[in-house]
Amino acid sequence: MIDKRVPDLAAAVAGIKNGATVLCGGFGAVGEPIALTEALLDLGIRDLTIVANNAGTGEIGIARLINEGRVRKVICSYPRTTDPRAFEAAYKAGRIELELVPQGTLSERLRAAGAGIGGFYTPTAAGTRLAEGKETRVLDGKTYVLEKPLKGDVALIAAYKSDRWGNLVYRKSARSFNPVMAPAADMTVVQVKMIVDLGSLDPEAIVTPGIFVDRVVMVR
Amino acid sequence: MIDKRVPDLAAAVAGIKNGATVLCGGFGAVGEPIALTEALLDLGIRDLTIVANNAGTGEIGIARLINEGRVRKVICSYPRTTDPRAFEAAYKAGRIELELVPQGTLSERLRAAGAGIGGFYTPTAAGTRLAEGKETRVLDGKTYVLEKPLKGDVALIAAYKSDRWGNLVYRKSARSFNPVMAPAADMTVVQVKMIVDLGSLDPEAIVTPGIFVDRVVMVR
Amino acid sequence: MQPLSRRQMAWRAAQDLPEGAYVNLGIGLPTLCGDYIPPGREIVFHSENGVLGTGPAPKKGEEDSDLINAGKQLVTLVPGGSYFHHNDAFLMIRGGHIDIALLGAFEVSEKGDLANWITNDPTATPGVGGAMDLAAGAKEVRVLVEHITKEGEPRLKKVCTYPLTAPGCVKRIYTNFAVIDVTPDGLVVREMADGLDLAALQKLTEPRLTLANDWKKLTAPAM
Amino acid sequence: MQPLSRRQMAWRAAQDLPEGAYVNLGIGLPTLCGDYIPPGREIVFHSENGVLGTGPAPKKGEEDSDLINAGKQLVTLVPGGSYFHHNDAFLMIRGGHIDIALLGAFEVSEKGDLANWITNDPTATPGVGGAMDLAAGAKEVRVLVEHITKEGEPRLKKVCTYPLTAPGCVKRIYTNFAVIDVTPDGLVVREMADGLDLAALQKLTEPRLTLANDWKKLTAPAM
Repeated sequence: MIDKRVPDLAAAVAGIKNGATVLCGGFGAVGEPIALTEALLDLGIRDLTIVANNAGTGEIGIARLINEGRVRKVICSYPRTTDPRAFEAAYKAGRIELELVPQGTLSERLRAAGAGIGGFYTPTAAGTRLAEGKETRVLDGKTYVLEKPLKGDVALIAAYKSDRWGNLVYRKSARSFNPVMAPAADMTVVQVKMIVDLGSLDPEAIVTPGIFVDRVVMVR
Repeated sequence: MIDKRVPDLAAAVAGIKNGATVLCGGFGAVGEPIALTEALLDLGIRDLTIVANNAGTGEIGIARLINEGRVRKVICSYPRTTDPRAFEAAYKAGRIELELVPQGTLSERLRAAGAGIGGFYTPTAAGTRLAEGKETRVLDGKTYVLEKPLKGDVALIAAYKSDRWGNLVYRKSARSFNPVMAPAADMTVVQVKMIVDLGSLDPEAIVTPGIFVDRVVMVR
Repeated sequence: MQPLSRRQMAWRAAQDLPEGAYVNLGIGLPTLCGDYIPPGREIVFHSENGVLGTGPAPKKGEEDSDLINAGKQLVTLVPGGSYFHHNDAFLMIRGGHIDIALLGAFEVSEKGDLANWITNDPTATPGVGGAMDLAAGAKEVRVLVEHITKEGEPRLKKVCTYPLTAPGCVKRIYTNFAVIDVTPDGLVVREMADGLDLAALQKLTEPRLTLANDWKKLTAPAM
Repeated sequence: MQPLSRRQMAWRAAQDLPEGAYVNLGIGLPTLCGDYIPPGREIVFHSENGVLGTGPAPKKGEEDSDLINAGKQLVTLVPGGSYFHHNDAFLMIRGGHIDIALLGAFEVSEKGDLANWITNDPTATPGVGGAMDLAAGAKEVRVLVEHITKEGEPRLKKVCTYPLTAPGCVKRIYTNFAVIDVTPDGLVVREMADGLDLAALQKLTEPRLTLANDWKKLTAPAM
């Protein structure tokens, strides 16, 4: 029997290593897998690369990892979100590295990693500082920047409901980066508000099929 | 008031021109926009390029267009579907051109057109005859083929339900290429079985948001 | 002189959004435009965090913490709205499906270059968000910006002094003093605030301005 | 000699599909494997037309014309199954999310090159479907093929004579005579049908075969 449910947060994050590239879903604090992210602290791991749209809000989730010195680098589109004090302090002190990626390019690089695409040409950032040092190319008369896939060792995902196969549905704008990251890592771990019986999610409305999910933990 | 509903098939296909590249959704005859495709006949247009997974089944839809000499070229992954007699006859007689594209590459090229991606590197077909004449490139140790976007002048789509904004849901495997093609053309026309009130489709389960749709016609 | 207030600027830009348009409103000042759509006009607002059809702020007691816009403000969903993931949100942007992106700016050049993501302050934390995707991908980019800085420096430049968001993307500029189009022949003034003439406006603007023959007075209701 | 029937070949390949695997069954012979999964073993079948969790053919009267597999046969959906569009179907394939693709073949080379989409007949209409995506993208490719052609020609080749579907992708080959692994040291026979020895099997095979020390008899229940 396929059963991706795990009993607790410790089991959910077991095996994640020092130096891992960790994809964290959500947009700001909405859809952020806060419990999973904070569970990394108990693993004692460090030198993490965090990939997320933002770089932590207040003192929870990614911000807490940063405050506790576990994060070496952040790859994100917008570190200056609501209450970015943890990132700002670490960044200004030179304790953390930042790779700034336009939001759509971040999303597309994650998709490429999940979809087996080796690289793609995007018009975004062409002619700007964020394209410096990157290959550009004129295709059909328009200038594009070559971007590479961005793969995680692990993806931490927040969803609304799951079943034991790991099929996922989300709620409103808490969907955001979560379904994009689920296919883009070697291991995908999900925190959900509710686990339902297999077959009770509408097969027309499943957003992330279980094929992309390795572990599911319920967090109320 | 946004209202993409049109009264009949003639209004749905009005304005499509000779030589147009027409994306036709579906997989075989399932999810194929047969009424819309056949409505092209009454426009009197010809020299069409048809983009679809298959090249027509029996004597309906794309097959009928081929039989009536309206199709100059087919871009597809698998012309030898169930009952491909129309295409086979035209092909063997040299009356129709074929561009054969692996199914996933066809889908990704359509997505690229809809997503503003200028080109992408896929591992599919690397080292095979279908990559001959195409740029290949080793990225991160793996060989990829450069593929370009495939854009339609018009996309003909079959869906299950719509509202006046053109939001679409599909039924089971009739989804297939339809949501991929809807964003990939200058004009997207949809035949649906049912038109429902705005707000009655579940916003979590809309597969094709109306932003990709220009005209909707009900075909029972 | 009667420059527009920030809310009046938003009102003015909102009047130009046509029926049926798919529109992305940038964070800050542009977001206010949603409040001033003429009654009966149906416009669909896109939010890059995966919402099409964002509506006004929720009523007290009806807030849903899972429903925010790109500026991370609580919003609502209008009937016909839908949710999708980030990749589809940016497929819409990059693929040219957004009719109008109405963005804020630090500077705009006479060629329509847009600078709105970073200044030249080396101590500031940089952040780009969806700005470059919107500037490169929307069918039309319009800008909503105060004509001069607090220090009185023009924000309309011959060449942007700040790093670009995208070159040559801006088509129309709404300021508190004027409505200006970016054309192949340079900046053309379509509307000017009461009490301004071209010479006065030119003094507040770096590149050369041309006055449209059919220019109008820039007005907005009191608010 | 006791070669396996086509259904027995499908049975044999099905026994090796592990619990919890995501599996794509190619059109034709591989599709039959779905009928022979050992009871209690949960395997999720992927169909490239946008279905995860395809089940057996529908009962009479319960057919749904909107629910087909890649071979365009009517199927059912198991509890936990889901529908998605072609792009996500091929994201699963190309992105390495399919654990095993079990495909048919015209020829397989000793290096694991696969030829299964076109022969050298210039009068035949070509068709590729999802074969190249599956061969290039699945985590593991296994092949189900009759050992020799009707004319007695071996289908296991030193070098494929037909155009390739993908180079070096096949890991295991199930034939009516044997189960053979493609290894860096060449083809290794894991199982042989009753009445065959390596010399006899070698005569029906172009590249050199090695017999595994722990080789077994290839058997399947009567069906």
